[in-house]
Amino acid sequence: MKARRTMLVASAAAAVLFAIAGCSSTESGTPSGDAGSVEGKEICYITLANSHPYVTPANEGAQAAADAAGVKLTIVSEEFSAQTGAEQLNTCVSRGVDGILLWPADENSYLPGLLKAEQAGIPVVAIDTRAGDESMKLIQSFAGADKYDQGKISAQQMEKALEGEGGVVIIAGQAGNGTEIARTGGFMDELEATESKLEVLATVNADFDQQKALVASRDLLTKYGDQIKGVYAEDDTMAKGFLQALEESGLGFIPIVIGINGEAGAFENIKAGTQYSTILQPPFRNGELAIETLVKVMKGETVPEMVPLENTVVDSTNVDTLEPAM
Amino acid sequence: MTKPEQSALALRMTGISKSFPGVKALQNVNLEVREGEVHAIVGENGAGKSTLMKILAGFYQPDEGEIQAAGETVSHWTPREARDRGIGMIYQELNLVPDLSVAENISLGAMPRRGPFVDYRTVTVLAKSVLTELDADIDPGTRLGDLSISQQQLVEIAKVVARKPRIVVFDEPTSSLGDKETRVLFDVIEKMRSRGIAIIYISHRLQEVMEIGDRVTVLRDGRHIETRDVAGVTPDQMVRLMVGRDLSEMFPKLDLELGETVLSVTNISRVGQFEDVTLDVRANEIVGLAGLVGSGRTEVARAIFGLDPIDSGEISLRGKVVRITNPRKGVAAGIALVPEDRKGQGIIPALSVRENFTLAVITRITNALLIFARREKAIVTDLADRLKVNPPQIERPLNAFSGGNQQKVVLGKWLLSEPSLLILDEPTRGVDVGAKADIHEIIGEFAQSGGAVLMISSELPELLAVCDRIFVLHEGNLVAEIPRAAASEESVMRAATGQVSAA
Amino acid sequence: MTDLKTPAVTFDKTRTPGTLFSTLSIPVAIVVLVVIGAIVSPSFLTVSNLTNVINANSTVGLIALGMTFVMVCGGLADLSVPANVAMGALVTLGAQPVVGPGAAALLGILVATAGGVINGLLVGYLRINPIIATLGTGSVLLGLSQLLIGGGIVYAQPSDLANFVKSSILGVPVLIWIFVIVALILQPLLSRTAYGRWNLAVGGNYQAAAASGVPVRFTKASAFALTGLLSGICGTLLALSNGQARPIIGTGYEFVAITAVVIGGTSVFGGNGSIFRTVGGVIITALIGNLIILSGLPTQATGLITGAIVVGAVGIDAYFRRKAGRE
Amino acid sequence: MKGFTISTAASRVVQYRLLVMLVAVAVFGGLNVDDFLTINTLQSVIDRATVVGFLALGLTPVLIAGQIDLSIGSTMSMAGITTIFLQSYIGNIPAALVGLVVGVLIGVINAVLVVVFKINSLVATLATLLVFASLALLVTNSYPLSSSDPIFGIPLTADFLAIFTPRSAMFIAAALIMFVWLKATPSGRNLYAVGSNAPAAKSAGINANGYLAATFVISGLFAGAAGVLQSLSTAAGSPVAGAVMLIPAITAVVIGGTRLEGGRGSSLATLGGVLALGALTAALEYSGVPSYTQAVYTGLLLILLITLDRLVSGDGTTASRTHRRVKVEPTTPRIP
Repeated sequence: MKARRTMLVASAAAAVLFAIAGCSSTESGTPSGDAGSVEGKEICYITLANSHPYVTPANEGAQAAADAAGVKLTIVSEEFSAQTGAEQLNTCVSRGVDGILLWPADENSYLPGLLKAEQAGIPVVAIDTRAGDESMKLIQSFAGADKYDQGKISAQQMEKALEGEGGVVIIAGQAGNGTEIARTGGFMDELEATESKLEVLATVNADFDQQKALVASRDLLTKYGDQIKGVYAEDDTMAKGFLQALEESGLGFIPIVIGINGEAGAFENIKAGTQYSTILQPPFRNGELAIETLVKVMKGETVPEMVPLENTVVDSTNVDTLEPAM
Repeated sequence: MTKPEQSALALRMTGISKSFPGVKALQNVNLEVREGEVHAIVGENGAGKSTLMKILAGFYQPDEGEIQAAGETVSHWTPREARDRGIGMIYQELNLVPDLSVAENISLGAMPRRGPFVDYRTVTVLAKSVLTELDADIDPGTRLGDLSISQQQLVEIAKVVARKPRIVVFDEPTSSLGDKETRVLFDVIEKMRSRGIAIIYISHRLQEVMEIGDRVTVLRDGRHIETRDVAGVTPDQMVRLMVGRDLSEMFPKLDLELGETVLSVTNISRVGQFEDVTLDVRANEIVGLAGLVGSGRTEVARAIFGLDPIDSGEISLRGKVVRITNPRKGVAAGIALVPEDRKGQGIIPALSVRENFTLAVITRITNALLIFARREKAIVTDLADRLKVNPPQIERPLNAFSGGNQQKVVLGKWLLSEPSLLILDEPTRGVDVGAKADIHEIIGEFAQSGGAVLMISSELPELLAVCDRIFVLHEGNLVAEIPRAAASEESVMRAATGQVSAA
Repeated sequence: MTDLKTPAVTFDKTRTPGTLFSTLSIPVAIVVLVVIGAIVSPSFLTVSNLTNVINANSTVGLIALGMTFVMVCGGLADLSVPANVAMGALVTLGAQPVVGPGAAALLGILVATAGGVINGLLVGYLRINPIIATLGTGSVLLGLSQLLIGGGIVYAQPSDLANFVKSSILGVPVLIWIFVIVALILQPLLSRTAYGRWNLAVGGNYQAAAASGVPVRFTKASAFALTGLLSGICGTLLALSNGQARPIIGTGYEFVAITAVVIGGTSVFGGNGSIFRTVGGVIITALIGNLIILSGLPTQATGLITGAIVVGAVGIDAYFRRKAGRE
Repeated sequence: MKGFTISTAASRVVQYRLLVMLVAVAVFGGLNVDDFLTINTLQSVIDRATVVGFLALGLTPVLIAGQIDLSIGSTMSMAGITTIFLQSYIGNIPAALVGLVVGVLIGVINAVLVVVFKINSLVATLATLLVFASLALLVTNSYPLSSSDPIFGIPLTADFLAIFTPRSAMFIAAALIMFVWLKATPSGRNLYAVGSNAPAAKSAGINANGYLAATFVISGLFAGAAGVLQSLSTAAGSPVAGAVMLIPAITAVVIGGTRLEGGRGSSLATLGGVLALGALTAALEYSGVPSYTQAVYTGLLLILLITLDRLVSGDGTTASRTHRRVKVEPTTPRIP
């Protein structure tokens, strides 16, 4: 009992320690440098993840661009959780950094933090994924290959390859995940907008996981068989899972399989003719582009609302000329 | 001494019967307790004392019979009812919360409050006053789990005393108390009696019953035998009433030629438990280890088997010094221990009779990979037959059997391991009479076939009848070695209570 | 039941509703699900679909088999499974260029087993609560696996081993063969060996098992090591059959495995359990996933249905247990 | 009783673990990160601890009672979705209250499964974890809901009393209230009794089942509060908001010193655990340590603390009838 009480008192003392130290050192915080120079300024980069085939090279690109510009880059990872990211956004604002690069994990969760950043006069640039419309008003620029657009492009590809007819299955990512939402939404909206006659037979969530896609695809093939004219897999890993199931099934028909991400495996499948297309977006460049944009904003330069990263459609016509992203 | 006859009835239990599967625990038992009386209940283990008390506490519902407290008949007797009518129970098993303070334990279930909060001042004052009353030097703020067991026992008593009860049941309260603490307890009981509290006192220690009891009720095999004034009986008469037959009839004893020394223990000690214990057991011999609960007898047994390490001393088996640091080595060395705590350490309740039987020897009936299922079944079937396991269903989970049959299975488990030394810790506690005789027969056969037996029992008649020699422990020290010829209840008891110095 | 010479078979254990439930519930549940499947979809009762059902959980099923031992011996659950799966998969592919596919696979399995051994030491020998211990090791190992590969994907090199894993023997995929073989090894291990008996005894009453000379700490530790080993095999097989691996590869497998074991009727308190019943649980969870897609229900409903089945199965079991206890 | 040995040193470390951690974090952060030791950092650490803090607080009584609740993450998601969904229909405050009610209802379901149907809490709450995670995705069709009034929640994370934000002040207040409840009221003490020795508690007339049920309801309420606060302050109701929260919450409670075996623990210890973990995360994040390396550190810390705890406390000796120590107590003569 007694020991515990001492411990609590001591913990409180430690908290006071923070506070006192804080008072003495606040003066040193955030002197604003000369306009036009960003040397030594600090950027907080809220990235989607630390360990991910697309995100990791993007992080490396961001770091490289930051080093080149002479700014200090602190990378914090929200680990695919918008809630964690929203907290980190608040933290970055309260730390008074000079610029924030944000990788939105969903459309909606960042709005309050963005409002705070605006009040604090900290510019925010989004990378890779758009936030919702309300949020985008508070974001200076967006650098990336829009995932929503990738959904749209995939729908257009499907439309083209199937000549506007036939059954399609969607193998979606993790339910509720931002990428899943954007890629599904873009695809569906495009079908609707173009009044497409493509029929979506089923949508299954396979969590961006090859094994889960494999298992789900087997069941889809059992249920629909060659009714499946097209497959929209929200990343190449899951496309691979479908192709595996198709091969196992021995059904022998060749549907249009569309993936996203430009993985090495997808390149091979496109060369082999089993996959129709993928969308290549160079992650390293994405990171660079985003930091370059943010640096421009911090220097006071005007930047466009969107700095596009080319969504390159890779299919049999150009697969030999391109390098896979991962 | 007050004259109980003049005081009013505090409790009347009439015609109480209670059956459990396979056992008639109580049959038509009557009990009357007056205010200001210490009413002792004696009987052998399994006589029905604890069942009767559990009914009184409201944990069991009687199949038949009526309970009347302070003149009122209560139809549905629940734990809450029992408490509200001022019945306090002090069990052998501690019923305390280790993670709360002493004071909180004393007030548990009825904490005084001030507004929404615990009134800690009152809690502490209450605890202090009760502890002072009990002459117990315990800080009420201490975490209960940090106290020694005997201190905890005092807290247990304090908890009941604090409720200002009208009837208090003491169930073997002195089993873990030292002499001084026992004296203190008797003073407390004396004070309670003078305040008109009715006290039910259950003990195996007939001397204690003689000392503080006013009247005594004897139970045997679930029946009420007799209630008498203590002043009018001798311990011998009590024993006769409890046992109800000649001892020799109960425990047949074969005289056997003793063999070589199987176990020889020299000066073993374990800090805080026992000191410099030296004893030996020979083949064909049954050696008793007597002592009050808490005298260290169980601890000595555990140490020999390897459950607890010894700090110093030497153990040899058949002349060879062995170091047994865990039960596996104990088993390998040919030792078997039937533990006192059958439920906790003896049986695996969910497993079948077969699986329990072969647990200790399972590696001996396997080939490189698999258990010989047929051989296992044959062995087990044979053993179940020999030990008269009832019902004879070896695939039935053990928790579906009566205590006596469970004990037979534990015993059988160890017989299968073909030990040279069989240690038995309270082998017949909580076992009905029939099974008890079976168990004695099994032990006898084992000794006859050349085994050495070291047996612990709280029932002196049992030890006296079965054993060739009896070692007696008192507070962790070996105080006597008594050969069969010289052993009597009195001689053993005197040693166990520390009235003789080391032999 | 028993062939004792003494007659008086008064009480037949298979006749109480409780034992009846625990014996029949799984076959009945499987039959019910199959009937539903046959009604819902004409393609359900085809050889290829039924193969798919078994194949769907054949890799995660391996872990459920190991988890059965963990639960039987009273070790609650192993939450470090995803980390050990990831370790197995990443090492298997990552080491391929250096030591060749076969040795790399063994290395992967070995590393995962080492993870299991650490769990075993913490739980069995230091007697730390398994939930916390495996939560901690899981966090460390998964972090390490990500640290090792930085980010991204590890790709497999084409190898005979990978081709073999992906192939079929007698029309049955190799992965199913492996699951079946492992189950056929572990079933007698649990029910017919001294080691299996130890597990049941340790889970049934730790103290009594210790006092009977059962190597309690080893038994408990080895159950976790076994689960590590099987997680490693699972990771290795996934990596080889998928041709690539990422640290997220085993995400959620711990819950799938626990669910399958629990549906199979093994008590979380330990002391009973059977590999065959776990296999039943694995099949039931696979059937649920299969039926959801075949019937066109959203995949998100899986948790809802699985959770309901868990509550139903365990709740009824607990009810019968209490009833039996009251007798 | 003991001289100075490694075990006493270890027991000091265990006793003062939170202090040791906070000081270590302060030193580490101060050396590695510019402007780490500031009021701002303190404020944001406490603020960020709020959501996981509410979950951990709710879990504390459950663990004291010797049970576990795995469903808190799913409960949090459900409450958040409900709040955001209802905002435009019934207004902000009523919607938040309904969010709390959803949390309580899920707590009641857990309580019924555990207390009435006697399902082991690990299994029962695993099932409700699956069910409500699934339900959250189904009712939202996996899309996070947008708040109809995104401005409403912003003040929750504004400055408040120098080192707090309104929501973190709520969290601290909740921890203090729970502390008072657990330590100073009869029902709080009874809860410890139930977790420490249920038969003894029952024989003292305490309704053990009632207490068990209550802990699940409390845990549901707190998970609901976490969901409501999270959804309001992010102006979004995500069906997966709680999915990643369970493990940090359990870790924080355990680091604080509450045991899974029941009978011990305190909400202030949980508060300390949450803050220590939050401070550690902040320091590591600010110094650019990748998340997976953070996971390695957190995992090692957890194992280290629990191992020390185990080694120091031994086998948790409780009164066992079979293995009594014969200990002759020093008898102090009493002055009459």
